[in-house]
This record gives sequence, structure tokens and C-alpha cells, in this order.
Amino acid sequence: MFYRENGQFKSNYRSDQQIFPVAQDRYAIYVLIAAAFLVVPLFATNYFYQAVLIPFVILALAALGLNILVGYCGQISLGSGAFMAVGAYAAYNLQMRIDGMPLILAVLGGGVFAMVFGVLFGIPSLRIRGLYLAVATLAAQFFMDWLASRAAWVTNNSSSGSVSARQLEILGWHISTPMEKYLLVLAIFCVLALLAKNLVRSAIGREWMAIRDMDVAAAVIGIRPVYAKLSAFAVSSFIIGLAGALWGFVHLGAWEPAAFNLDMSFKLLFMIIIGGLGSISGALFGAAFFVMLPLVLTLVPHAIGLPLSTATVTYVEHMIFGALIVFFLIVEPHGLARLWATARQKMRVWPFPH
Amino acid sequence: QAQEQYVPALVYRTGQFAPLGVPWADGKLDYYKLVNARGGINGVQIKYEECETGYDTARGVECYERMKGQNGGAPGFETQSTGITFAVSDRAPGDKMPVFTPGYGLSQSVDGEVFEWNFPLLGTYWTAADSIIQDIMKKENGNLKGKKIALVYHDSPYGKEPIPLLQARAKKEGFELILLPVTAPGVEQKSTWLQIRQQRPDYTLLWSAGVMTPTAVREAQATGYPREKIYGVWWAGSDHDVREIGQGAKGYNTVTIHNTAAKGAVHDAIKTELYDKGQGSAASAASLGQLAHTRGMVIAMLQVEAIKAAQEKFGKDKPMTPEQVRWGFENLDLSEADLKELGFEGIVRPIKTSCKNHIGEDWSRIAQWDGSKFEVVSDWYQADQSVVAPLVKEYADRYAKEKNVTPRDCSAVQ
Amino acid sequence: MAFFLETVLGGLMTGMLYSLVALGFVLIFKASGVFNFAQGAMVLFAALSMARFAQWIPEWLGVQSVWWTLALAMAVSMAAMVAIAWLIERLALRHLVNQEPIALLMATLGIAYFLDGLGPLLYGSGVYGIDVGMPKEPIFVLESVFPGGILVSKEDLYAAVIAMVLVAALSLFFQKTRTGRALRAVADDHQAAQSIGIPLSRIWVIVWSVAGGVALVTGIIWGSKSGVQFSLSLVALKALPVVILGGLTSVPGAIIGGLIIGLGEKLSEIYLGPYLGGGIEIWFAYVLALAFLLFRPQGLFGDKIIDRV
Amino acid sequence: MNNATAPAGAKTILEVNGIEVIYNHVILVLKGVSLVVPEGGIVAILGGNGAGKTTTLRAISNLLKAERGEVTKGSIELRGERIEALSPADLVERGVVQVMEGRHCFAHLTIEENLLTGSYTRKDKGEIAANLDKVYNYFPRLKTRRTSQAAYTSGGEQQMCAIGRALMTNPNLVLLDEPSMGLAPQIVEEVFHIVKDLNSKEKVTFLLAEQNTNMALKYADYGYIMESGRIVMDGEAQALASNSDVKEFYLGVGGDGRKSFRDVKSYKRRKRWLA
Amino acid sequence: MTTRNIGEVILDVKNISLRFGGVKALTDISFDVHEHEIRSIIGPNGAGKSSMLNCINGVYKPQEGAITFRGKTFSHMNSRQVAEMGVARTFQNLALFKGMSVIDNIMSGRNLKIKSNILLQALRIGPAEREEIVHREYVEKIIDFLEIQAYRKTPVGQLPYGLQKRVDLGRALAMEPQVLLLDEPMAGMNMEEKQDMSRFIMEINEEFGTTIVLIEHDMGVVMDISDRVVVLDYGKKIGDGSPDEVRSNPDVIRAYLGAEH
Ligand SMILES: Nc1ncnc2c1ncn2[C@@H]1O[C@H](COP(=O)(O)OP(=O)(O)OP(=O)(O)O)[C@@H](O)[C@H]1O
Ligand SMILES: Nc1ncnc2c1ncn2[C@@H]1O[C@H](COP(=O)(O)OP(=O)(O)OP(=O)(O)O)[C@@H](O)[C@H]1O
Ligand SMILES: [Mg+2]
Ligand SMILES: [Mg+2]
Repeated sequence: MFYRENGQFKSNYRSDQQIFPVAQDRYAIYVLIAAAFLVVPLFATNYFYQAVLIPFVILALAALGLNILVGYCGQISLGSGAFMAVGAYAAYNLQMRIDGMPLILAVLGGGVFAMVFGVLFGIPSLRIRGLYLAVATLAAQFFMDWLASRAAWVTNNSSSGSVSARQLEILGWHISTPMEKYLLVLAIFCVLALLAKNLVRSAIGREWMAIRDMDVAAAVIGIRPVYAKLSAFAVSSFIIGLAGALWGFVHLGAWEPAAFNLDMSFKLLFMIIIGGLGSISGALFGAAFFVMLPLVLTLVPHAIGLPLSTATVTYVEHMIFGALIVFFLIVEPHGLARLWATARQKMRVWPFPH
Repeated sequence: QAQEQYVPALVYRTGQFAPLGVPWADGKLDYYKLVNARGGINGVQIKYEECETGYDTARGVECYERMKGQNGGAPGFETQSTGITFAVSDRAPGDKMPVFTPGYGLSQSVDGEVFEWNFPLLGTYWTAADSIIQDIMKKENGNLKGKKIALVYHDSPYGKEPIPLLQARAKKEGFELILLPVTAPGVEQKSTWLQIRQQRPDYTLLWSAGVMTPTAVREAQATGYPREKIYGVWWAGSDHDVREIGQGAKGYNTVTIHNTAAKGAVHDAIKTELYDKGQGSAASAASLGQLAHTRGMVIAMLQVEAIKAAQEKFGKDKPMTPEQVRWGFENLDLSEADLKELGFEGIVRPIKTSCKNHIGEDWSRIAQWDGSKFEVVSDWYQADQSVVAPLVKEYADRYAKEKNVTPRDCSAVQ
Repeated sequence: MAFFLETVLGGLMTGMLYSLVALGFVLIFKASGVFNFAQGAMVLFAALSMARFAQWIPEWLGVQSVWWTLALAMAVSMAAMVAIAWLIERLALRHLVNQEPIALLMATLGIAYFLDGLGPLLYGSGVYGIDVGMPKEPIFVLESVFPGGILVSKEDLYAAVIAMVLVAALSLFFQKTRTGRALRAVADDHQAAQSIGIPLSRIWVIVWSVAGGVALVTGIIWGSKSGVQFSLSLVALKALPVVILGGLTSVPGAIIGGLIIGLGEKLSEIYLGPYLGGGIEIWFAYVLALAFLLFRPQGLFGDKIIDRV
Repeated sequence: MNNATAPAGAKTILEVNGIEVIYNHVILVLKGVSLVVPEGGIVAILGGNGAGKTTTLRAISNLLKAERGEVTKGSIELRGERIEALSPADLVERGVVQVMEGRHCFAHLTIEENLLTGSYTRKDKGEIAANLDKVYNYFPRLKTRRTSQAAYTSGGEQQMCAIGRALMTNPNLVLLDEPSMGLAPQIVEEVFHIVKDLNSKEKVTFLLAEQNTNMALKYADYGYIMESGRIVMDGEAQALASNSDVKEFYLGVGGDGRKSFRDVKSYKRRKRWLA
Repeated sequence: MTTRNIGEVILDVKNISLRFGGVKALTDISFDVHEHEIRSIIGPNGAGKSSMLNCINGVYKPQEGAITFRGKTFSHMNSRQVAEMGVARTFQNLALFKGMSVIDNIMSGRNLKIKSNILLQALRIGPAEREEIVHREYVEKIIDFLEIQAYRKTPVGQLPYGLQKRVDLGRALAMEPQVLLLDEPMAGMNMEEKQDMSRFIMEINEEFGTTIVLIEHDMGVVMDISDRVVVLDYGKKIGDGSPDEVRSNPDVIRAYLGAEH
């Protein structure tokens, strides 16, 4: 009843091209962002920051990056863990090897390195498609796993093969409490999400989607597959690499090569599929699902005092997790974002069923 | 109302390494239960809680973060994983949280001046490797010149830990060290063992984990490499690693930090006080005396003793804070007599830690698979300090520099 | 020279073992267009059933004969795999008809998670052995030509033969039978297949059961080689390059792909590895597959990717 | 005009009663469609794009689920039996087969293999061979291309393949969705001939959705006209063909004979019965 | 018909042959297209009509022959170059971007004209935003023209077939082409819709002067609106000329039209 766009007339194209043409949506988003920055810090505990909020925001960022590649450009990748690793290790090296390297530049540098790596491993996509490409991107994953544990220079000759980040500092702001870390990653996320949204609703975004949906037709209207695919790889790996650097620097602090293994790649892919391919909010939904669900699954039996052994709980968790994935895919193969859109659609026509 | 000491236990009962993780966790729990059954630590009951890591660093860190502040604070973490140790070691000084890693962890964390909060009690990978080399030297009459020794290792920080020591040893003794990494999980090792067949090393060290161990032993069998010439680290030398191979693994050696075959009074106590009453953690009492299970008991015992030591100083009948327990770890002193009283006689050696020395003792011995069980076949070896100590110093200093740690001055600590 | 031959032989044998796993992938893909990431989990589950029932059956039934025990254990395990196939169809696939390949792929990942939990829950998480009497000791051939002869693992040899037989049988099945044809039709277009009366449900149960059977054979062979434990499910990762190299839709491709990958991987590790620091075989296998794909994007024997406008 | 009545004299094979279809839980497409198909008849559903013809056929053959659509109201009866819950395969066993819009041949199978998949529900080898012969007889073109992969045959050949494949199931009710689309005029003629032939010789009943009103009304006995999810008109084919509205809007014939396409740009008409 | 002045040869196809393995899709085909005319290609199914279009706009590479466009001759050309030269097309089996809305589909037809780089697009400031709006205005005109205002934001996958065909046409129009290749734009439409489509085609042709190459099976349409017709059969050209000439060509009658027409 109240959620209607009736009466909101667009008198020019600029207003029609806003990200959220429906005014209610726009206000809701402002409120949400304000809440994320201002209200959350009022009640979140350190544990909540560290176990939920920070990983959630960073993973959402990585998922956002991957969604550009998979959701928008249609190139399935199982190598996102590797791109994160490149970002993290590159940022680490930049900081270690160049004295006085500011954190932000190091993190951005991580993104840039990941971008180069991504473009390199994106080249096969010009020939190989679909599931073949998906499996082929595993080459990037295993190569990076190997490189990180085998090439001493990657870890700056760290004795153990595990590396750790320096004290986080931006222009004299020492970022040490979980709240500060959260605000940092949240700010970065918001900026990148906005940029990404702009990209996908601009010409380049249409090129990506065109390549995804029908590449022959895209070529016929003058889209160069090479440029479209590689630019998607570049933008996507840049964001993923950046997320990787944040994951290493802000979330983990110290990490070993296994922190960015195949599991991570799969998880990210899961996130965007459960969340919704080809939508920015899908990354958020997916990341939330993936961060929250295991915690809920661990805490619930604990809270209701089920006398199960940890092993049993873990196995049952695995099963529930697997079952839920299938369940959500059945309910809505296009992800939580679409489910949400459908709900909104219903709301718009409420109280009528259609 | 009885006082309670909260003790979080990171475990991995699932995942790739569950076969090792399960008895290890059961051993820890059994000992806590025994202590509780006997009235707790000076009357303070242990309130233990498991957290499943699946040997995954991220999940381990999550457990750590969640548990460190609960129930009045955790008295320290035994991470059960090299990766989690790395991650947690960075946070420990800030959180003032002891991290104890008996038989694993960072080899250089023996140095208590740099690593105030780490306690790699009983042994590190360097001491393990050193003992193995000593055993080999004994077999070769003290001369390894011109010999070849291969290290087949899990390609991870864990597998790579012994390399610096082996390199130092190779230089000193004049043997050739062949490094053969195996990519996790190691279900397929044909090329590794073909290389071994080609290069014919005189001995092969195995730094493996999970499925990698039995696969390696089976490949050795399939390529005809004598099992007597293989030495596994202590995480590759549990019954379950070779049980299914049976006779095929006969002769396979492993280094151990405690007396595998021995069953002490504590085993009997656990049997009668827990398992006979149906309160044991493992499925059956048959687990008692198994290598990993016993190791879990030893580890739990060390933790309890550290708490006890802390109580001696800071006051009995109450739970200890992490900082107090840290003091306890640093001032452990278990004599032969103490161990006997605890029922661990003949299982572990006396241990004494200090501000400088966080390992306590670094003796280990070799056990061999006789086709159905592991038998201890060597005497105790102590790691050669002339080799290990400089390495510890070098690596600890490097760590201190990397992390901006200002080493404590132990002469100022009493 | 002898060593080189040994390496080649070893590589080819390993390749055949990979082919077995790859076969499971190809079967399901070819027959339903689903890239089944749960194949590894199915291998583990099947192997666990086999290992545990081989242990339990004598305890429960007092069966003495080893062969009876094995036969019974195998029958029970096969029944379990069929049951799983049936459940997967009922609860998952049936509701995902006509969805995009990537959604189906994710669903199989969900199934993999589920099985990874269910397996150890039912059967325990220890290390179990499967002993079907595979010989463990090596044999040496051509001793007259090369000093010391060439080492051949008898166990691998047996496994290779079994793989060959399976592949031959399945190839025939696909090309010649009514069901084989229906399976290929389903892979091309779920909806059209439904429209002409091919019962998707039954077809899927059949395919997944056959894939379960292949998983069982794979599990037995791999399990008897390296023991049954959780990591067994990870052999799937070694089979993926084989699948794409051979072509997702080609049963013989699984064999050829396996041979190429096995060989390439061993040669690279032994002759190239030492210069790069070792441990290169896993990514090398993928790079090798990638290199082939650049020339034939559908894999060596895969069906040509058709796009017409 | 909602409750259609069966044309007098014939037994009813299919009766659709006020069905409503919703896609994706929100898109309401059919708003109460009823129709009746007599045994041995040829019934045409006519109507513009998006009217819901395909959806009606899908609802009958139960192929909606794969499109995330569902029948939310109404009933569908085949010879008096409710069939909403049956699977498409069950329906094929009962002799109902749909030829889907847009051909949908199995791209990687050869033409002959495509045809043979149609005989999946048939067990008798002799019967299958006979059916195959019959199809080749109707479509000699297919015989010449029997070994080429379906994806590489032309649109017309694919359409024949799809129809032939359906005939391989030995159906007694065929739901034919836009058989003429993309076919050369000669072939369209041919296809409709075959439909008529099968109808008269083998007593196969046809329910076809068509845009080509001209052709459809020429060959069908009875027609339903659909607009935006509703049946707006129905009647005997001849009656419809001579109705002036139908003439104007669906046949392009004004009061003074066929209009040239050249002239349409000058004016734009609206259907009278649509608001 | 008289208002348009048919110009010079704009597109000249010379001796094109195209084979797929053993299948000869096109054999030695030559024909030309004059500026501003409506040129139809007809022929039975599988004659090679679509393949011909595919050769012209670079999707297929013919083994032999050359194509001259505005005096420039080429035998191998990639699709982008063709697009840049001002050739647009629609597809027989709908090759729309299914996941995108109607507006986005048509906007993508303007991508060639977008000048701002990826960074500007990310920031969406200044020229990038202005450009979006300018092109959007153009696209809205096309939408009005094709009378699909109501479906602006609908994902094209959900549109009925006939509307999808219009969107396909809209996308091609957005490229402001000089030559427009239409592959069966009226397949699957009823009379009224065909009339609409014919109207669009003629208006495009007359008002923008766009040259049109049309493949269509509806002889009514072809004969009514085209200036000249090429007839293909089994990859060979069997007729070429005005509708009336073609209609009376015995080869064409035998191979395609049948007796009735
Ligand atoms: N899978 C789907 N999801 C959502 N909407 C759909 C789907 N399929 C069809 N529709 C909608 O249902 C309506 C009716 O479509 P249907 O395909 O039944 O029409 P039709 O009469 O067959 O048209 P055409 O002549 O174009 O084939 C259309 O508006 C279409 O957009
Ligand atoms: N990519 C391809 N690979 C193999 N053969 C092809 C390919 N494209 C077209 N052909 C073949 O070329 C011939 C001509 O096909 P084309 O699609 O050009 O016919 P058409 O005249 O457009 O027919 P229709 O009217 O049915 O659309 C057909 O025999 C077809 O099988
Ligand atoms: Mg339709
Ligand atoms: Mg065509």
C-alpha cells in the first residue's frame, strides 16, 4: 500500500537514471548506510566486529568483485582465492619493501597487482567458455597456492612462510580497535560499491552483460569481446585483490598461504550465487548468508544445550549447510536478491495478489 | 559453590586430519575429566569447552576470538595447528594470552625473551629433526659424509619447519639434503617416490599429515623403498597412520616426545574412573595408550600443572587469569617424582621451564612399527644445542625485527 | 632410460586412476548437463560404506568367507549409492529442471557438503582400510634389458585394466542403447526431453546410480591404495584437468585425458620440478589442460560447442 | 465467453476449465482459460504475441514447472481424468505430446537419433521401426539429413524433426506450438497437409497454437481466439474465418479484399473488443 | 515508392562461397544492394539466407569471394569493423541480451558511440553522465517509434516473442545504421503484428533513408514492400530481380513459391 512509485514522476532522464528510482528505496538506503556507520558502533561488541561484521564487509567486497566477472560478464571463475592472495601478498610486499608506504597505497597496490594477474589469467577466456573456463581458472588458484608457499620472495623471505601486516595507519589515524577496522572496511566497501554500481549501469556494464548473454550478437553491435572480457577480469580482480589485501591486513593480521585456498574461491562463488548473480546487493546478501549461517549453526545447538559432540555438530552443520544451499537454489535459482525483488514486487501490488 | 576454571579446547574432530584430531581431543578431555573427578585443580573444577576448527585457520581464529574472554577469561590456548598458532601468536601479546604448542608451533618460539606468550613445550620440529638425525648417525656410526637424506614434506608452513635445521645439520655433517615437497593433501605421490627411487637417498624423513602418511608408506612399499629407512615426525607416527598397512609398514620409524608404548598409572586411573563408568570421551577404552590419545593427556596435564603452578604463587582455590597462567607455564618444574605422582612416570621426562627457555625439555626417542604396533626402539635423544640454539636465536631475532617486538630481558625477571 | 620409462609408465598408470574419477564427472555431465562437483564426495561416501560394511558384516552376520564379505559389502554399498541417487533426484534435481548450468553446479556443491557431513556421521571419521586383495609389492619387468629392471606397480596395473573395462562398457552403453540416447538428449535440453516423454526422474536416478557405481569402484581402488579417509574426496581435484582436457562429454576422452595428464604431470614434476622448487604437478596439470583447451576449447574429444545465430 | 462448450456430436478428449497460470509467483498470465478439444478434431488457438497460447499448451502438457510457472486455479481433464499432477512422461504414455515452440531439437544428436528419442516410451522394436518409416515417409527431407547433427540443419528441417520426433511417440493428441514459424511457405503448406493427413488417416487429435491465422483456419475445425490471457472468441473455423473482425485483424483482409502491406503505414487500427 | 530516390550501389557481394566441412552453405553468390532500397532475400529453409547475412557482417568468414561496402572491398572483416562502418542487423532466432532490460538492450546498440572511458564511467561524472543522457534520449525516441514504452524496464527474457523481435530491431536501429540487415523479422507474428512491423521497416527506410536487406518467408510482405528480391536455393542464386520478375521466374516457383503464388 505504502510502497508505490505512483505519483513519483520523472521529468528528466537524469532522475530516471538514479540508482534507486523509487524514493522509498532511496531513503531506505540512506538510512541503512547511516545505521551501518553510526548505529552499529553503538552496540556491537568486539567479538561481533571480528567474527561477523569485518569478515562480512570484506567478503561482501570480494563477492562484489567476483559478481562483476561472473554475474555481469558471465565468465565463471574458481580462482578468486588466488586473486585475493595476490592482492594480499602484493600489499604486504609493497609495505615491507618500500619504506613509509602508506597503508591505503599498499592496499590499492595490492588491487593493481591482482588486476594484472587477473588479466593474465583472463586471457584464456577469449577462447574457452563456460565450465571449461571455470575449471581452467583453477590453474590460477593452484599456481598461486604453490607460488606463495614455494617462492620465498612472495613472503619477503619470512622464515615460516606465514606473513603478518604492520600496524594499520592512515594519515596518522592508528587503526587498532575492531570498531575502527570495521569503519575502515565499511567505508572502502561503500566507495567501491558505488563505483561498481556506476560501472555496471554504464556502457561498460552493458558490454559485459551483452557478452554474458549473447556474445555473437554483442560482437555484431560492435562490442569487442577481448576488451569486454579483459576489462571485466581487470575490474573484478582489482576489487577482489583489494578485498584480499583487507582480508590479510585487517581481518587476519597474519596469514599463511592456506588462507586463500580453493575453499575461499568456492565460498565466494557460493556467495554470489546464493546472493544473486548480476546484482550488487546480491554480494551483500550472499556474504551475510555465509558469514552468519555457520555461526548460527554453531551457536544454536550450543544455546539450546544439545548434548552433541563437537564432531557431530560439525557434521550436522555441514549437512544443513549443504541442504540449505540446495534449498535456496530451488526456491530461487537467481538468488536472495531476486527473492527480495519478488517480495518487493508483491509489496508494490499489496494487498492484491498480482 | 565450587570455583570453576574455564578451559577452552580447540580441536579438530572433522576434516582431513580428523583421524589424528579425534584421539588427541579425547586425550585432552579425558584428562580434564579425570582431574575434575579427583576434585579439580586444588578444588577448582575445570569447565572445559570444545571448539571445532577443522584444522582451518580462519575458524580457529574465530574460536579464539569468541572464547578468549568468555567465562572469566581463558587461561590459554592450545591451537592444535601450526597455521592457527601463527595467527594467534600475533594477537597473544596484545590479548595477554598464553599460547602453548607442545610438539609443534614456531620452532624459534623456544626463545622466551622474544616470545613471551608462546610455549612450545616438550619439543619443536627442530628438536624432532635433530633427534632423527642423531638416530641415523648412530646407525651410520657417526659418519654421514656423502650420504643422502631426503625430506618428503607437506607443502605448508608445518612441513617446511624442519628445513632450516636440516640444512644446518647437512652442512655440519656433510650429507646431501634432498627436498621433496608434496602438495596437500598428498593422495597422489607417485612422482615423489619415483624421485626417491631414482636418487636412492639413504634415509627419508617424512613431515606429513593426514592421508599423506599412509600414502607415502604405501608408495614406499610399491617402489620397494625400505620402510626401516623412513622416519616420520611425531604427527605422522600414530597407530592410525599405518594400522591399515599392517605388515607393509613394518620397520617404519617415528620420533616421539613421549614413551608411546608405555602405559602409566594415569591410564589405569582413566580407565577405572572414567571408561568403566561409561564417562570416557573416546568410543572405547581401546583408545587408551594410543599415541595421539596419550599425547592429548600429556598436553592437558601440562596445562593443568601450569595452572597449579600459578595457583601456588597467586593463590589456591580460585581460577587463574591468563597472565597468571603464563607465569605458571614459565615456571613449570615437574620432577621425576612429580610425574610419578601424576601417573606419567616413564611417559614423559621431567620438565623445567624458565623465562629464557619455553620448551622445558627437548628429549625425544624413536619408535618403530612392528607390523601391529609401535615399539620404542631407541634411547632418549636430546636435541643438540650447538645446532639448535643458534638457529633459535637467529630466527627469533628475525621475528622480533619483523614484528617490532622488543625482547624482554630475562635477567631482570626472577 | 630405465628411469624415464618408469616415469612414463608410472604417469600412465596414475593417469588411468584419474580417469576413473573423471569418468564419474563425464557420465553425469553427458547425461544431464550437470557438472557434478559432488563426485569426490560420492567417491568418499562409497569408499566409506565399502570399508565399514566389510568390517561390520562379519561382526553382525558372522560371515567367515572373505569373498562373501566383500561381495555383500559391495552390494550394500551399491544399494546405498542408489539410495543417494534417488534422494538427490527427489530432493534436488527434480526441482531444478531447466535451470542454468551454474545453478546446478552449485547445487552439486551443496550435495557435496551434505555427503561430506553424512559420510563420517554414519561411518566415523577414522582411517579405514579396504582390502580386496590388490597386490602391493612391485614387479620388475625387462630386467634383461635394464639393470634392475623397470618397476611396475601391480596394483596400478589392475586398476588400469578395471578402468579400461568400465570405460569400454560405458561407451557402448551411451552410443548403442536406448537409455544412452535418452541420456544424451536430456543433457541437450531438459524440457524437450520431458516433452517427448523421457522420464527425467528415472533417467536421473539411473545416471546418478551409475555414477555412484563408478564412484564405488573408484573408492575401492583408491581406498585400497591410500586408505579411506576424508581426503579421498579431494582426488576429484586431480581429476578435473582430466575431465576438461578429455572433453566434458566424452567417455573415451576421460581415458585419453587421464593418460596425458598423468604423464605430463609426472614428467613435469620429475624433470622440471627440481628447477622450480618442486610440487608443481598439480598446477602443471591444469596448465597443461589449459594449453590444450586453447586449441580445442571443447576439450580433445568433447562435443563441439555449437553456437549459431 | 468463458465456458466453452464442445462442438456437438464429438467425444471430448481434452477439457480445460478456467485455468489460471502464474509465472515466478508474481506474473499472472492466464486469467481463466477454458477450452474443449473433441476427439479426432483439429482445434486452433489463435492470438497475438503474449496472448498466452504457449502457456496454455504448457499447462496441458505439464511443462510449466521447468519455466517456474504453475497452474493456480482450474482443472485440466484428459478423457475425464484430472491430469494436472501427472508428469509429462505420464502424459506421453497416455498419448499426449507437445511439440514445443522454437523447435528444441537435441543439438548434439543426429536427426535420426533425435527421432529415436521420441520412441523412448515405446518398447516394441517393430513398432519403432514402423514409426520411423512413417516419419521418413511424411518428411522425406529428414531421411536425406538423417546423419547430420540437428544443430547444423536449417530451421525448416529442425521443425520437421521436432514434429517427427513427437510422432514417434504414437500420440493421439498432439499439442503443436507454432508449427509454421520460420518455415518457407511451401513447407508450411506441407506441414499442415501432414497434420490433416495424420488427423484423417490416423485419427490423431491436434491442438495447435498459431499466429498464421490464415493457415490455421483453413485446416482446423474449431478455433479459439486469445488475447492477454483470456479467450475472447471461439467458434467453428469457417465461422471465424468469415467473421469480419477476424478478417480484419487476423487475416489482414479488409472489406475490399487483401490489403497491401504498403498501405498499412497510413493508418493504425485498434481492436474493438479491447479496452 | 516514388518519394525515395534509390541511389548507387552501397553493398556489393561478389562470388561468395561458404562451406562448413562438407556442407556447401553458399556457392558463388553475387548480388548488389543500392542505397535506400529494400532488398529481400528469399529461399527455402536451409538455402543459406542467414549464412549470407552472417558473411556480410563478419560472423562467418566465407572461403571465397569479396564484399564491397561503399567502395571498400574486403573479404575478411571482423564484426566490429562492420559495425563501425554502419551495418546493423537483427537475428532470426532472437539474439537479445536476455538478462537485460529493454532499455539496456537498446542502449547497448549505442555503445559504439560512447566516448568516455571506464574511469569516467565508474565515477559517473561530467561527460560520462551527460553522454548517458544524450544517448538515453535517442533510445527513448526509438522506444516511442517502436511503441514499446510500456516495457521499458522489463527484462527482455520475459517479453513475448513478437515484442522481443521489436527490441531486436530497436537495438539495431540504435546503431544509426546505413544498412540494416533483417533476418525474418516477422516470423511468429500474426497479421496485425506483421503489419506493424512492415510499417516500421518502411518508415525506417523512408525517413532515415536506411538501406534494408530483408529475409522473410511471408511472400505477401516481401512482394509488397521490397524493391528487388534475390532468391537462393541450396546455396545457389536462382533468381534476382523485381518482385514481379521473381514471381514469374519458373525456377523460383519450382523451388520455393509453389504453384499457388
Ligand atoms: N517463463 C516465463 N516467465 C515469466 N513470464 C513468462 C514466461 N513465459 C511467458 N511469460 C509471459 O507470459 C505471457 C504469455 O506468454 P506465452 O508465451 O504463453 O504467449 P504466446 O501466446 O505463446 O505468444 P507468442 O505468440 O509470442 O509465442 C507473456 O506476456 C510472457 O511475457
Ligand atoms: N555454423 C554452422 N555450421 C555448420 N553448418 C551450418 C552452420 N550454419 C549454417 N549451416 C548450414 O548451412 C546451410 C544454410 O543455413 P542457413 O541458416 O543460412 O539457412 P537459411 O536459409 O537461413 O534457412 P532458414 O530459412 O531455415 O533460416 C544449412 O544447411 C545449415 O545446416
Ligand atoms: Mg508462444
Ligand atoms: Mg535463416
